[in-house]
Amino acid sequence: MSEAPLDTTTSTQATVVPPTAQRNSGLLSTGVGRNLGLVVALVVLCIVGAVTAGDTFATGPNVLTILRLAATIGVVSIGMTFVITGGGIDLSVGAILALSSVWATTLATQQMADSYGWIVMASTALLVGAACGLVNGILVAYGKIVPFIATLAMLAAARGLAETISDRRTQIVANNSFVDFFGGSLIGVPVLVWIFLLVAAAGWVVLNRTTFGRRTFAVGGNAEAARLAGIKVQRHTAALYVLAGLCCGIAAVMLMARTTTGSSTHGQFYELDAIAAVVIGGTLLSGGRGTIVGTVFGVLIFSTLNNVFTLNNLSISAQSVAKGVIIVIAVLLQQRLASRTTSS
Amino acid sequence: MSEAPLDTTTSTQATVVPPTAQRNSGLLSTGVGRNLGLVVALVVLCIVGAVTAGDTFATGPNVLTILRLAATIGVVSIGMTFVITGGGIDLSVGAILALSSVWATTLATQQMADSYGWIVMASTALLVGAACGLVNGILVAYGKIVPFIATLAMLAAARGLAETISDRRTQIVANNSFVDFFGGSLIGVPVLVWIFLLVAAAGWVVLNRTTFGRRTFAVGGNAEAARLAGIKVQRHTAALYVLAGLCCGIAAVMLMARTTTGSSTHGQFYELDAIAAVVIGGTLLSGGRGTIVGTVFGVLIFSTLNNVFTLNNLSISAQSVAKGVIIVIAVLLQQRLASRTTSS
Amino acid sequence: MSEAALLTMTGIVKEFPGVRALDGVDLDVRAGEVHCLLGQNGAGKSTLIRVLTGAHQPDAGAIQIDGEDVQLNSPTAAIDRGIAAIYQELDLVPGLSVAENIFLGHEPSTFGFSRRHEAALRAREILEGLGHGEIPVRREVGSLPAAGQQVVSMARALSRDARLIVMDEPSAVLDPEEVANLFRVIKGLTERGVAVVYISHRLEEIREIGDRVTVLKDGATVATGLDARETPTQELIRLMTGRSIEYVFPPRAEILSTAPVVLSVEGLSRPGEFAEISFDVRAGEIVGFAGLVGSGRSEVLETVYGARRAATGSVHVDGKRLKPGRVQSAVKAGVGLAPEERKSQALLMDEAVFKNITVSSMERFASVGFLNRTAERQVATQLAESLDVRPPGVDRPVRNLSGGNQQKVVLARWLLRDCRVLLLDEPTRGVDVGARSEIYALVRKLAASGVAIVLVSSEVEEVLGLADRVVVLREGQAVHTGPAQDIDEHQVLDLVMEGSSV
Amino acid sequence: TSNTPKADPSDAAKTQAVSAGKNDEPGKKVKIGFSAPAADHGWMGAITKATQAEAKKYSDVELVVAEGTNDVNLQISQVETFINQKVDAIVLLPFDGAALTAVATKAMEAGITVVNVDREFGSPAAARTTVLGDNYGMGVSAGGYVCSQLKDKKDSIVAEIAGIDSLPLTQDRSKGFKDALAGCGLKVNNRVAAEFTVESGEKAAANLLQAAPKIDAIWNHDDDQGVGVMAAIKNSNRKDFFLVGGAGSANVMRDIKAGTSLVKATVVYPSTQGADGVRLARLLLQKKALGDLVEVEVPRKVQLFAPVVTKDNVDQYLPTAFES
Ligand SMILES: Nc1ncnc2c1ncn2[C@@H]1O[C@H](COP(=O)(O)OP(=O)(O)OP(=O)(O)O)[C@@H](O)[C@H]1O
Ligand SMILES: Nc1ncnc2c1ncn2[C@@H]1O[C@H](COP(=O)(O)OP(=O)(O)OP(=O)(O)O)[C@@H](O)[C@H]1O
Ligand SMILES: [Mg+2]
Ligand SMILES: [Mg+2]
Repeated sequence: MSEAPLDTTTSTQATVVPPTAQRNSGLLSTGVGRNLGLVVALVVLCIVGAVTAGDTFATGPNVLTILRLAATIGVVSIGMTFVITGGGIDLSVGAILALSSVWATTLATQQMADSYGWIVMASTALLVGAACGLVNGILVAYGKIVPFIATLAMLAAARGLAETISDRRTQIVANNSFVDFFGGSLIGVPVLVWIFLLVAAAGWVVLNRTTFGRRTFAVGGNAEAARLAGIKVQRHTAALYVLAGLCCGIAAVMLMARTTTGSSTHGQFYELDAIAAVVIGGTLLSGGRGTIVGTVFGVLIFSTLNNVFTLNNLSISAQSVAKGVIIVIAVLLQQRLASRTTSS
Repeated sequence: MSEAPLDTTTSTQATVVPPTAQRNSGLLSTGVGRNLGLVVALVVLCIVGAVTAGDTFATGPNVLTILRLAATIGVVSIGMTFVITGGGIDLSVGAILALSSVWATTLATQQMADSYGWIVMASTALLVGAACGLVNGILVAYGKIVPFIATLAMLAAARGLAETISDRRTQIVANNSFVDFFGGSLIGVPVLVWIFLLVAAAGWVVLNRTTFGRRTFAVGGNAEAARLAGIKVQRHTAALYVLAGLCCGIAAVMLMARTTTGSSTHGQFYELDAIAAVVIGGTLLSGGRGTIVGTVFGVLIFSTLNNVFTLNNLSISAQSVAKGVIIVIAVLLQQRLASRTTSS
Repeated sequence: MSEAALLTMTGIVKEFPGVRALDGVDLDVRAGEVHCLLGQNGAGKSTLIRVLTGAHQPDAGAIQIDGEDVQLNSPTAAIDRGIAAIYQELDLVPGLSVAENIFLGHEPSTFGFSRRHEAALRAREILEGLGHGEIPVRREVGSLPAAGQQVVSMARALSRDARLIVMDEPSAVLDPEEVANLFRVIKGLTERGVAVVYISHRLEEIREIGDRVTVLKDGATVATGLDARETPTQELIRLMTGRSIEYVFPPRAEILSTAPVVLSVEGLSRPGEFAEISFDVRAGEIVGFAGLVGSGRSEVLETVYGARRAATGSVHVDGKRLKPGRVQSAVKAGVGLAPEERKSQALLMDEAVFKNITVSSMERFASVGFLNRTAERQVATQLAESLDVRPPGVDRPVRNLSGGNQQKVVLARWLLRDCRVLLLDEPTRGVDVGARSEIYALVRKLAASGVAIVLVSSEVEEVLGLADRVVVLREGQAVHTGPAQDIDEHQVLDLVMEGSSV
Repeated sequence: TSNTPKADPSDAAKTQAVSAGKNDEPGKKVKIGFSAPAADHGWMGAITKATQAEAKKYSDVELVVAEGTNDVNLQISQVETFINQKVDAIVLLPFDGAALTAVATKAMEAGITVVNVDREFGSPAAARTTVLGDNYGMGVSAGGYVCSQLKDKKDSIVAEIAGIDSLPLTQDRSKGFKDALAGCGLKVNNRVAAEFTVESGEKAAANLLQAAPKIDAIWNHDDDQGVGVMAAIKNSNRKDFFLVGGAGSANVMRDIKAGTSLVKATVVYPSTQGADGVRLARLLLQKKALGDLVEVEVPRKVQLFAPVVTKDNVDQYLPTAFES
């Protein structure tokens, strides 16, 4: 199977490696090869949007709408990228998000927020998220429970806890400064979008430019080798889940600002959406290979898709059928292009 | 991690393989080691049930209820076991089930059923299921789309189609002979349970006693090696998804009998439930190792859990918290016991 | 031996992204002969084999069997033509039993139901034929040690009554005893008229078993039909490498008894693997471990390193005790391990070469956690060149390197991390003669710079040639410890074999 | 929300056309956006279908329907998209009223008429008018009926099969039920929750019937999941209790009429709220008043009534009930 891309190649150089070849394999490893496919997919989608609903689609506000939609799930997906690249998976992101949002909007928290400012709510959300992530991490890394099961358990537990705490009532964010700050804009771009960009940028740097990121690839690619190479595999794995949890906390803050509420129903199916975005982006579910850029594209593709659908007033059932078909086409497209770029 | 077996070997002659090492790992390979843990988990669960709600829990009818509820998801999980052992995953099981149930209960089908008997409805369901599975298989094996994405697309598409066909109405099964047959009992045991037992038994035989089954391990464990051994990896992979689809078709028939309806809302979350049961059972998500017995236990554990909760009149929120905790405990228990049995 | 060519390959070309692995290779094999394939790491041997077995499709060239042109467009096609192979990288399914692995793809079955009993019986026969009746046919292959797995893939190749069997460095994992065993089997095959294509970097093996030799260089045939016994070694080496190499071990430096003991191991034991192992290594000293496969050498190293937890005993580095079962504390103390199985234990297959080299010394290239990739590349490139990793260029994924070159990458990783103690397990496995002598020189140089080195090798010659002191293991017991000069190959072999049941 | 799956729009039309009068005559063209939660259960599907059908009846109405979703984040962006699209009005059945208040307000500020359906916003400024079901009232009605049947048996066992438990509206219904029962000294002895789907109904009921060996009355929140509940009851051949439905699907009403089944009553909760929403939006945009009201403006809030249907009054409701 893995050969398909290889066999399509025709180079004329002798054994000595031509520089182009090097760049190619470099390209592929940095995932740009795959991303080209994604760019095309996204562009095609935009063209469709512009053609079918140009007057609205191409407008600035609409673009911002798409970005705002992408922001929350985007932040979650960045965290997910780390976990998956590290050879794991996190099904509990949506639930953790819900729990964080609920915890950060309880009466107690909001009263503190009144005296000490919204930072209290924000940090509560981040803390709760990170804490849940830590539990995940400990269960997986030290308890040696399959990530799928450990985080599935966390999913159930976190949602249940969120419902208990909120008594299944939607909790309104009273603190206006919070809503004003996160709901507002900077130089015409919503704060939510800024946060997404920041998290994505940070994620990219960490994954591609730091020892932590490098270790993540090692742990995900070959845990035993990483261990024998002197990497603290268990601690690192745990750290990855904490990171994911933290991202959920951030996403919770964003969703609280967007909806002015905390609720145990927030973030439903985010696990599937996030994983889908990550995998479509070109990160290997089996670990060892991950790309933040790809993930960002994956998220954008999905939210653009939703926007185009709404604009075109498709019948709802037709929408999900179309969605399925489009996903397949996008991936096929991306693969073909990816394999193209790998051959000089 | 992979050392567990190592630590136990005692070699007494200069041969490449220490004789004593075999018995243990033999145990492990047949999965009995793991299953022991599952048995214990299930037993503990039953004890809890008997203690907290003995009068009702221990009764025959209640046991049958548990089994009836386990039957449908159980059949789906058997199919899932094959796909996962073969190195894939199928997120579309629930949607396929829904589509099959809807297709098999359309006016057209039911009219044919009136003239030719319920076999028409049953076979329609199976056919639709297998067909969807075939599409999955082709996308994954020949389209080389990551299983997660391909089946996610199918999930969206199949549900959408089901909604379109049923126009989102709950389609009542008019054909009484159908309901009577599948809703009935044989020697005191519901037909649904019989079907589950049959599918499970067949699944066990196929996976452990036929070349198809053993090759499934090869395809999932080391696709390249399988290819070099002359196995048609692609065709085999496709076949696995067809099998899973078929199981969904069977499950659809069972659900139609249980609820006397076909509906696009059937089988929600079955993908997660099934995967959870399979993985808890001890099948490796990464493929190459799978156990039907384990899966059956996994299914039973979950449905018993549900039953015990309801008997104790637990609130849904409390249930999900408890569920999370219990899953973790069960898995830890099972691991400890597994490693126990492997060390002489 | 018939003169008629059973197999003829002409002008085979195979390209990978940016690499022309095969650039017009010619090969002709006669029935009943052992045809040896020689070439440096990366010369294209394995690739040629994979073309022959239908695993790769050639971009150009013709293949003839019994004089008729054939298209081997899938493994099945090759199998049907009676071609079987033992691949360089183990190609087994860990989750399946020994018997199932042996008959994978042609299981004895009726109506799709596998006849497991028959499979077990036939598997045992084959294994006994290989002199390894002790391998339990029902045991999961994943739980077998490297050597055991090697035997299984041999058995698999034999399980199809093939006319041509290809063996890609089968002896790399094997010790002298096993190799002798293998040769017995090969002789049996050739007597039955089966042709064998044999790949190895150990010339002495070629001399013993081979009939004719074909030499590859940079993906092209540079010589073919050479007589395996007569052709002088220097000639072969020159053909392979294009230069002549003094295939001798570098001279030992005198170790002063005053040199400080860096690594000291006392009464180390792991039930079932080894017992009461004690030895000291002084700065600048090389201690070699000889022993049969399964004698527990790797376990000793891995335990010293903390990858396995010692049941009893202690390990001290520079007088400080290492926490048992803690790789971290060993690494902190400056211990490095180049493990035995590069693919599963050492390499990040999909990562670039330079990342694989620097993974254990990242801190050196990092400031507050940020990596300086240019510096990384530079250093890695230098090392790769000094070890002659080919093709050059440290950006390609390790997966795409040839077996021997992968081994060099593993070595480079630990050369980069300047250790106090270096544990080398089979450091030259699958490495060609040229690189071999470079590695020997390097190891010596390291020692000279004051590093304490422990060397495990299945090649007694290597242990004796390189080490200052030798420890001989048998069934996990140290049966001899002493200066390398005071003992010769035969004595070691006697010690090693003694009481071993075969 | 409520139970009425698959309302047949033509029926809905019949009932309301009466009051519509000349309001139905075509006026200026209006573009209305509609967004609702995912149709993961019968009633939601019905709401959307009824809404679309209603819109079709008016040549001057163009309805834009967004994909149903339970992700408030997505639903918010759908409303934003409507704003970008410059629709004239938005009929919004929010997954969570509070969560969509902000964006709805934004729409109002953008000069778009927002009609809030079934799940109420947090602020009156977020919608011009609101069409509400009465979930608490539903519970009260159901509880009241149970009381009337069991008033003399104080020790009787009452069970409840709720809908999706994480939804506030389910809480409201259960609260109403509980309060009403308390009025006659009864309480909910066993409570299970399903997910408004037939399958979940069967599962919940099957377990419930095991949990409670003796039951006198069951209230099932939703007639769509009720189909599953009945299947489970049939399977257990229990007859020791009577069942109160919630929806008023035609076949349930027929059963009530025939008096053969265990279902003795059901509580109506119309699935035509969305359709009403479209009508109101149109009237508002075309500056028309609600017929039969002296008032010249469309009212701020319309709350629908949740009557109990029994053998005695079933004939009055059967014609407008929906087929399931
Ligand atoms: N899948 C691949 N993709 C790209 N290049 C490859 C691939 N496989 C092999 N190569 C390249 O082809 C050349 C020949 O590799 P091959 O494995 O045949 O060498 P070899 O003769 O077997 O060396 P060794 O003795 O070390 O096994 C090497 O340069 C290697 O890098
Ligand atoms: N994965 C394993 N499972 C079971 N037993 C093992 C495993 N690996 C090694 N052993 C056993 O541990 C002992 C030592 O194994 P190993 O072959 O590594 O020794 P060695 O001397 O290093 O041989 P080699 O020359 O292959 O390195 C042997 O008894 C072997 O059978
Ligand atoms: Mg090779
Ligand atoms: Mg070893």
